[in-house]
Amino acid sequence: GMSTTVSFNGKSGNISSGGAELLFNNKKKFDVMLPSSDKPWTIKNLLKWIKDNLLEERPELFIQKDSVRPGILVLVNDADWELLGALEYEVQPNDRIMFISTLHGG
Amino acid sequence: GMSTTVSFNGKSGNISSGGAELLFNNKKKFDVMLPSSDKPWTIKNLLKWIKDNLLEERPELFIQKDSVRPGILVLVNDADWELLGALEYEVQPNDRIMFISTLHGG
Amino acid sequence: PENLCSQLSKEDVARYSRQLILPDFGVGGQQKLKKASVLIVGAGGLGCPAAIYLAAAGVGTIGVVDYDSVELSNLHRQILHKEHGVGTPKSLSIILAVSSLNSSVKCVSHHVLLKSNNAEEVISQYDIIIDATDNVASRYLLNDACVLLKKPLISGSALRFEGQLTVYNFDGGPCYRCIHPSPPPPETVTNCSDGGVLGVVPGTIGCLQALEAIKIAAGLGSSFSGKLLLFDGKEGSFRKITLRSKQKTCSLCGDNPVISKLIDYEQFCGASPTDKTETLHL
Amino acid sequence: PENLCSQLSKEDVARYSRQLILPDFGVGGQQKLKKASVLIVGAGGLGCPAAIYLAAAGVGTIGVVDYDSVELSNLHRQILHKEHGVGTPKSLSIILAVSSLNSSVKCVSHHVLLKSNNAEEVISQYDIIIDATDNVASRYLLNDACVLLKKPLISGSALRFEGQLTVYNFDGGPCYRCIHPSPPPPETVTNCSDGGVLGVVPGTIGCLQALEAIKIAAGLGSSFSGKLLLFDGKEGSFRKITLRSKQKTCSLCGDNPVISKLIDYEQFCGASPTDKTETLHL
Ligand SMILES: [Zn+2]
Ligand SMILES: [Zn+2]
Repeated sequence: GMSTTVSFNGKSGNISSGGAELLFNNKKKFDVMLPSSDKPWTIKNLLKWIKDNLLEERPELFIQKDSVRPGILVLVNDADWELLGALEYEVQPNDRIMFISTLHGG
Repeated sequence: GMSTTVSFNGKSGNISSGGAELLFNNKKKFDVMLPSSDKPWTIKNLLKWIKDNLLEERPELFIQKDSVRPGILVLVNDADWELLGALEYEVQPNDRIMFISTLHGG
Repeated sequence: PENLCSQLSKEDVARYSRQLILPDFGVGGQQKLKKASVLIVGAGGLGCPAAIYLAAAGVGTIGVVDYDSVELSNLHRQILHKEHGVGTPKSLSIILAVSSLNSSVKCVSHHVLLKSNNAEEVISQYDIIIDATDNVASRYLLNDACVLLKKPLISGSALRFEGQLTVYNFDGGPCYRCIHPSPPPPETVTNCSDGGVLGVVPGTIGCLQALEAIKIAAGLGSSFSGKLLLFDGKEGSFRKITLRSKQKTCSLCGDNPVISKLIDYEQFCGASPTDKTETLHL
Repeated sequence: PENLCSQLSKEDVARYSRQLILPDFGVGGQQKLKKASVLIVGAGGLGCPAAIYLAAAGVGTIGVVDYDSVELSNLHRQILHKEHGVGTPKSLSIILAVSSLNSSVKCVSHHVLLKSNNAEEVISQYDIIIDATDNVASRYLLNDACVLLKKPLISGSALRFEGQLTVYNFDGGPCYRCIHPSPPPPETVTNCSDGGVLGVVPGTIGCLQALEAIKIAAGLGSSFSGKLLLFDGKEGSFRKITLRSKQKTCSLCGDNPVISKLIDYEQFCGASPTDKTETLHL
């Protein structure tokens, strides 16, 4: 699969990975309970949390310079995260976050 | 198109027709405000209301014996109405009702 | 298990290498395809793409049923036929195209009009049935035969810019009669000759029928048992609907079936399976 | 307008009759198709279905670019090639298949490796470009050339059980660089040779590319400008994503573009467009 999803229900949520799922120990979907925090859960902070808690190995294939690496699209509820502020977007309850690997084969 | 939709927001809603839209004066989608009523808005009552208010001509191509004619599928929020009680289902605010004509060509 | 590779030839390994390295498919999936037999009923806009992708993938035996011959007006959507083949039987035309892509597939042309008196004999020879027909009577006939013979039925249809796909009688799911106990009034049925169709719409649905057949044959299950895909090509939209489950009251697959053999489908539907073409004058 | 029928021959009317009666298409749509030219870059798993459905529909001129020759391992997904054609140039192989379905379509085979020094010459001859390539360098090359030459680009891709589709540089929507300013690290890119692909997955996406090309050519617009279709064949799921709009900061199509001519895409991507096949040993 080419997508990993985190979707949030209340304080918990889920992540799904796409192509990216190879980095996530082959899991396509995560139901995640984010720890409560003083700082808002921006996607920037979420990426850090994912790196520390979900990525199995070679995190540089997913994260580069505090953002996702080129070739991965981040979707918030089926919309490109750039429409919502990208790294600065604050994750809301019930949001579904997907990471999509762009495909190039044909 | 093969679908007509009624979706309901609050007391209003919309209908979409599929294939059926030829019966609806070629409109694919209706945003509808149902009149307030003592009786609940079951799909059975809704069909009657549609027949009286939306159908242009030859209603028998849409409604037969108080139900939809064979070959039309009724969907409530992307689920077959049979899963929800069919004619007896009470339409809820924000419901999206679709009428789908089954296709047979190939 | 013992030497899973044994049944694939060296040429198979070269030809299907991109499938053999597929996770969840692999050598085991390829071997299952090679053993499988799929019957495509209808050599038209749905049957063409279905046949060629099944053959490409390496389904061992492919049967094609059609009683019509190729007409010029078919060629905008029936992509396996050829201009110089106008007038030849469609089932033969498909077999020729399929064989030139993959001669290792066993292809069988059934140049017959499938009816109550011959359907079971043909269908019983295959594992999986693809409904690529264009009329209501044939759809009930295939459904009833598949339920009686316990075969999964992958049903596709298309008209104008729209297509539909579902899988009947598979994995405990409903049959066509569970969803449609009564046939539509004949005057409400539009075929592609009368309503028109953009060729690539049945093209897309036929591909998806092949995909479901491959998944079922390879043991991966189907995504469309009890589900209906609605494709609107003009909108570029795909909607997946949840259908009712298998109905206990179904006259065919229910708890007390009243249909135990094939019936007269022309009479039942008030219309025949022939889809006669009128010449268009502009 | 004056005698809209004039440009369609009697044979055209017979052949395309099912499209001529289509609402929102009709004679006008057919005439626009006949005048249109579409370039398909890549004669592989995406290019084959795209080419045959464009030809079937009556697109006047179809160009096919590919520098490879047919290999046996292509035939599980590249359905226009033939077993006896292994070793022949793919672009030629497609042209032959297309012509046998519809000899009235003008077909042009471009047996070249598209690069910075020849891309504009080829692309400038066509109205609509289909990206049916299989590597990152070619995708940036096509995108840049299409923006510089103001052509819509219908981009498809597939890997394993999944496919993606979008339309760039059309109707005020974004280009590939708006979405992907930087290329992916080469070690993160998987091609079909290494990752495998089920043939009918690019088959489905190639059909949808043809559909969008037909809609654009016929003046019906596209459903995938600024939208991305995610197709998961194993799940049978289709998801349509809203992409960011055209970016003012885009280095190519933005307000202050810094790219005004084609660059060295192998260097830019750190990888070449050649997609070499390794033999699979089991
Ligand atoms: Zn049943
Ligand atoms: Zn741009």
